[in-house]
Amino acid sequence: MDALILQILNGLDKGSAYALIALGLTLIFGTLGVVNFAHGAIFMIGAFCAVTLSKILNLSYETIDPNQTDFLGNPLKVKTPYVESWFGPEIGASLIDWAVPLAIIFSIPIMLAVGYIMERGLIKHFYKREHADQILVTFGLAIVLQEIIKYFYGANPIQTPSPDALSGVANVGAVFGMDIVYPVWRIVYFCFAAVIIAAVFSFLQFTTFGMVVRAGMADRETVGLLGIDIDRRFTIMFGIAAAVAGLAGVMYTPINSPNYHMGMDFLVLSFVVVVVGGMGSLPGAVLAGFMLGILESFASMNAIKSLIPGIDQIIIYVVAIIILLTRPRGLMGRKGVMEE
Amino acid sequence: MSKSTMTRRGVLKTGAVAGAGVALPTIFTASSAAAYTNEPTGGSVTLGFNVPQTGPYADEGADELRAYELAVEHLNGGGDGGMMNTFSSKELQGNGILGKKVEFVTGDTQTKSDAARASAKSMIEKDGAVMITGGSSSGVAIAVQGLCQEAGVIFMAGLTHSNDTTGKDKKANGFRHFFNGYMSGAALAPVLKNLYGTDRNAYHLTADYTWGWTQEESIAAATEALGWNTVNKVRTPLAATDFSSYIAPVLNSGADVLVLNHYGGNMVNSLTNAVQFGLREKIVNGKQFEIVVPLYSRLMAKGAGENVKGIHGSTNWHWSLQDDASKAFVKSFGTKYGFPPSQAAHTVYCQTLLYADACQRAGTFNPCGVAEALEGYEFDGLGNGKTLYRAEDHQCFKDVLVVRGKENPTSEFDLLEVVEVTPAAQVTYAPDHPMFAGGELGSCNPGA
Amino acid sequence: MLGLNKKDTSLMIVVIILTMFAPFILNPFPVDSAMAQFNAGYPDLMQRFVIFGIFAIGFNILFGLTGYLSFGHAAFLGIGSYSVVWMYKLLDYNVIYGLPLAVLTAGIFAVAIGYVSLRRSGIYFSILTLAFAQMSFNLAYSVLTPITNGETGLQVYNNDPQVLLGANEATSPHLFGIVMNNSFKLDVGAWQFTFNNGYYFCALVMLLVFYLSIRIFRSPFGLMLRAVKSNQNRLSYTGLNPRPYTLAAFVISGMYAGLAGGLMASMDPLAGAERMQWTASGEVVLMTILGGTGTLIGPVLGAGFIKYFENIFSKINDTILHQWFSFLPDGLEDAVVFIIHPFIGKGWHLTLGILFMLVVIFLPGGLVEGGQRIGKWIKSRGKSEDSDSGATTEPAE
Amino acid sequence: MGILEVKDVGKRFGGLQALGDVNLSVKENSVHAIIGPNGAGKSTLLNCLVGKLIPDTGSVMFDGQSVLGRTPYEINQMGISRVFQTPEIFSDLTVLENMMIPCFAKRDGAFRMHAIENMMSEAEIVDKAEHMLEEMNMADKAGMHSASMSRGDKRRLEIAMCLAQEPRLLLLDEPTAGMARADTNNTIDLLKQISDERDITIAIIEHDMHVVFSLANRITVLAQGTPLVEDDPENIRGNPKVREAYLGETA
Repeated sequence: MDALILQILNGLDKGSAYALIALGLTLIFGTLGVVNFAHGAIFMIGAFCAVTLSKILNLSYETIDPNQTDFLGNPLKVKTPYVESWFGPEIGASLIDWAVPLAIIFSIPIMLAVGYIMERGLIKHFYKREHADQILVTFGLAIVLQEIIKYFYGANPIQTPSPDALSGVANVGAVFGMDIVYPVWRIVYFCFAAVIIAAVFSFLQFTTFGMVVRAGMADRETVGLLGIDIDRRFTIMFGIAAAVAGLAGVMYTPINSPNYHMGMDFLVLSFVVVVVGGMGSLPGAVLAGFMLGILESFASMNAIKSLIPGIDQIIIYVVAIIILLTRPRGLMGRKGVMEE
Repeated sequence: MSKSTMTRRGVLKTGAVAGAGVALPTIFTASSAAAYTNEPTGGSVTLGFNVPQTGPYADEGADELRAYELAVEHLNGGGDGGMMNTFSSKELQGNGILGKKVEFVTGDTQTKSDAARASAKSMIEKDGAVMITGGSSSGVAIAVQGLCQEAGVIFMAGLTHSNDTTGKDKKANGFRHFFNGYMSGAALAPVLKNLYGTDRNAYHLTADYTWGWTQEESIAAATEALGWNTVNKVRTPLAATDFSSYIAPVLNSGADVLVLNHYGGNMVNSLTNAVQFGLREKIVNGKQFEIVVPLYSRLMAKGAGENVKGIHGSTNWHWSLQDDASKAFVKSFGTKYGFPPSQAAHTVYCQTLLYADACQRAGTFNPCGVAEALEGYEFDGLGNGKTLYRAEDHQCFKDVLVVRGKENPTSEFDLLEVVEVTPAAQVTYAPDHPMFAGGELGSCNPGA
Repeated sequence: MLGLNKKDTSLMIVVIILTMFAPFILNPFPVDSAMAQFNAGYPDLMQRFVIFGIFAIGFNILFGLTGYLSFGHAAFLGIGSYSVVWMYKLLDYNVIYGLPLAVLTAGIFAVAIGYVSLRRSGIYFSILTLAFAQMSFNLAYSVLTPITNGETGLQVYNNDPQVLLGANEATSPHLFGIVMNNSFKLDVGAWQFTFNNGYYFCALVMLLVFYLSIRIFRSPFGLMLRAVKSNQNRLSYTGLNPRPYTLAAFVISGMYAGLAGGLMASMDPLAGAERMQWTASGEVVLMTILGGTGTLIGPVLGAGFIKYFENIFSKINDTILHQWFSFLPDGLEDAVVFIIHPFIGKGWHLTLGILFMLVVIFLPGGLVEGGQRIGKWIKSRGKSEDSDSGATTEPAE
Repeated sequence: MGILEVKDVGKRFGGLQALGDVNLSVKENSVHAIIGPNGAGKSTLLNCLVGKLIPDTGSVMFDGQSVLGRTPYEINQMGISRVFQTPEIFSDLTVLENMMIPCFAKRDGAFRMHAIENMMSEAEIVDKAEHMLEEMNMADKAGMHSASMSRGDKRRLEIAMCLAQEPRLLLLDEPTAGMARADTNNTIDLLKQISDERDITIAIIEHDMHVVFSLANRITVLAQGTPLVEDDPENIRGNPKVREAYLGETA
């Protein structure tokens, strides 16, 4: 029983990342009709926002400590971060400690800008082009983005820890009188994802802006005829989608050390998630994200693995095939979307 | 089966028939002009450095490439000479190899067997490389080793840790300086016994491909010999990034040691996840829970950051070693690039020197001559103490380091500390050891 | 000629000439010159050009004609390779047993995967094919290791049965004694040209399947496939069942992929699981779009383009750059090398990514459109002189 | 017995009764018009006839055989061709290629693997397609890219494609919708000619009374998913129920 609950928690956690990426992907597809293969790269850029902020906070000046030697036998240069000398060692150290949560603030304007520039500079010219062309150009962009990151940060994963206060584990089972410990940061990640998802949905549901966008998603031409500048709103939606993926990336960094190709790792999975959810359906994307996350976790349980060897390698794809064959347009897809 | 002896004759025959029609041909595989593949005829000799330049091991590949460039510089008489000064053999003069200037070509393995073979082939076919070296994973090493055997050039393996490279898949033209899974187990076992006792329950998480399996087999055998009990061996997909669903079952499994048979990104993530789940603080069966990472590298330790502190593993070499050879190498590498070399850089540097020295001693670049010079060769002064290139399987036998993640690193490179240097005798095994059985070295192939 | 119209015949002749003289065309620079780095006329790369050409030609029969975008064709490539290597292991190194089997096995898998996947269209179809291919890859890499030899890749061991192996038979892939690895080199002045058995074998196979693909494009079947892409609704209301047509196209393109995979193993007797990964499937999609979807020659051009960058640009390193620019003053030389450095060697991905974007932005029809534009430009230059003269005479009338 | 017999056909979409107990009999070689206000269920009925929708109740018999449960292409092969409201042609292909497809469908059935022959060397098919184009006065457009034609020409091509299959029943779904007067008249003339010259039954769904009364010799009026009347045109003209249905709708 405990094991099952743990795996559900793991699934929700994996699902959070899938759902957040798929949500952005679906937003872009639903509003702009663009198949964006660079969305994984946006997630990766978000993660590297956190890395960058932590590097900025760690910018140091060097003092020479004659008592210690470095690897060449020269006197060791001891590095002290500037923030520690400006704000005192305690505040400075806690600033560095809290780099990842701070990066949320830092990353939002950056991600919005990245989204805006991408849409205005490139994607805009591809609305009327075939999906194949969109795939090629966004795939090219994804490669370029990740190679740029690799050029500056290298290929090795870069550790970006969570704040000490949020590291460690918590007993989540205490409420039910059970003993289930789970990493604090993973709980934070899931809650964060839930908040973001709720925010996006309420934005679309309850604001005029959101209503226009939803109307535009349903029938772009008619909304355009009403004299509403739908393109501008869609551009903003692209920025929001980028911000959602970026934030997912920022918060993901303590879970797994980010590297330059993490975007590609998530790209294929998030496409599967979007399609299983149904092209163009936001609730579908979220539902499919969590569902696949949980099923993936279950499949990696020893009992199930010993029953069907290798099931954890293919579970996502098996589920995708079964769902697409039983529900032609995924879980919640609309008819006629991306069926040509 | 006696087909290997027939090979060359068949090739010769068809080659000659095919060649007869064209005027002035020099035939690649069967020429009377060249005694072996890519015999250097001018004033220079070309070596092929085939390392991962893209993909997850790109940084390791870049470090290997730095070491290769350094080795070439030293061979050609540039720089401070590095380990050429400490190497027990004094054949190398700093005037290239056999008086020929050393040149090199580079390629990208992409950590894929196909791409690695394509890259190696282009070095052999286009650039006339007489030796191929490099790589950062066992799949690639075995694939390229097979290719070099067919093409008739020497392969000096880079970082490859699978038992198969010099076991089931060993080849007469291939040589490995790096240690392997069995040696990791043999080196770690006594240290683990001292630290954690003989009554332990180990849980293995293993990358689900051949390298992972051979390491799992080796470590499990070595620890079981101590009296440890293996609770479970769980295979994890290569593509996995989040290991939480594999770590969670460890919590209630009754295990008190977790062995992570992972490398690269897999290892960084699985270790990070294991620490996240509080395994380090856990007390099981009244004992402190421990994590072991049998194959360590500094670059991986860097990726995992804080999480490696106090975690034991084994490594081929580490820059903090204080023997003359290691110091000379660190100095010459560090002066040129500004940071200490990784174990991958060390092994490929050694491989290059060993190859050059073997050519020099054999007086030829002919793969058969070089192989003969390397087989059973004993040397010292390359940072691992006294070392033997065993003739039976072309594996180097040398001391293995047991290391631990350092608690208080003084710099970003100072992540591991050497706990013990396990002497070579303790990690030596018989050539027909069951974990290495099934393969055949064959006979050396000079190509032509 | 051979049932082709005039235009197709001349295209076929051009392709024949290009492939037959490829060892010359691809080696335009003398061996010892600095530009020799750009020579592509060595056996392995030439073989790859035609093998991936075959793969892309086949893919184009499905994607270019019917518009069904498969993201899982690499699975058939891998299946083809494994079939051939297994034949080496069981029988002997003659490729004559393996290649037909590769096509057949790939065809069987294509029938099964296609039958299921083609129940859906559009991106749903793409994801179904992707799912099947990724399943094949993941299993081949791990659980199916007894069949595929996993990470290491399937290869021939000395203790394999090889029941047909004769006493004097070659121990590398051959066709009735013609050993694929063998080549002869022709030295002409400073140039060296390599003629490789394997390349010519692949080239002949490619010409055959290229011819076949022209015939398919021009056949009633090809017409139906284009009709599927154009308007599937109209097709059903015209009494035609789209499903068997698309399935046939899927199976044919799967068999092409199997053949390409088989040829890869015929040139190099090793079958790695990475051949089936989604990146490999993506690569053939990129090749086809880059060259020109739905055109006859486009996919082959796209395949050549990508393989050239992968194999040539990844091998350029700083040392070579310094050699090239050594004529510049020292400071300038370093600056030039510094600027070019990110795009070569380990940066070849970056160059490729940028080129993808440039091609798709400026040449929506792919490289073929680039060729057409150049052709038109040359023609219009010729014509503009005529029309200029026409324009000047007009007022006089 | 008519060539097409619709009996008690009903169809629901969720809570909406789109069709309820529709009975219809189309006589061989007649021109039968089905008219009715918007939302009367005309298109739903048509979709039930061609296999796009399966009715919940009732039966549809064509020439004594049930069409229910058959796919569109099977029904087409039985001899029913359909012309769509907006012309459905193969817009990536040339006009001649468009014409050839139904000719192949007629000769070879729903599927035939002829992958090696050159389609242009199939003299029989090419001749028939060219002949058909000539008959429709479109021979000059044979090599044209069909997407670049005018809407009227697209309609003409679509009808020609249907006729090339020599169907026994031609279904037209508002064939003149959105057309200019001149094009409409041309289409009327074309359909008249077809009806006069060929051994064919035509069923037409139409809004435009001008078209209906110019062509039809039998009319069914649908309202709210059920047939109101079925009669000859002159009787329909004066029928108060029909007027009410239409005026009620327009008012």
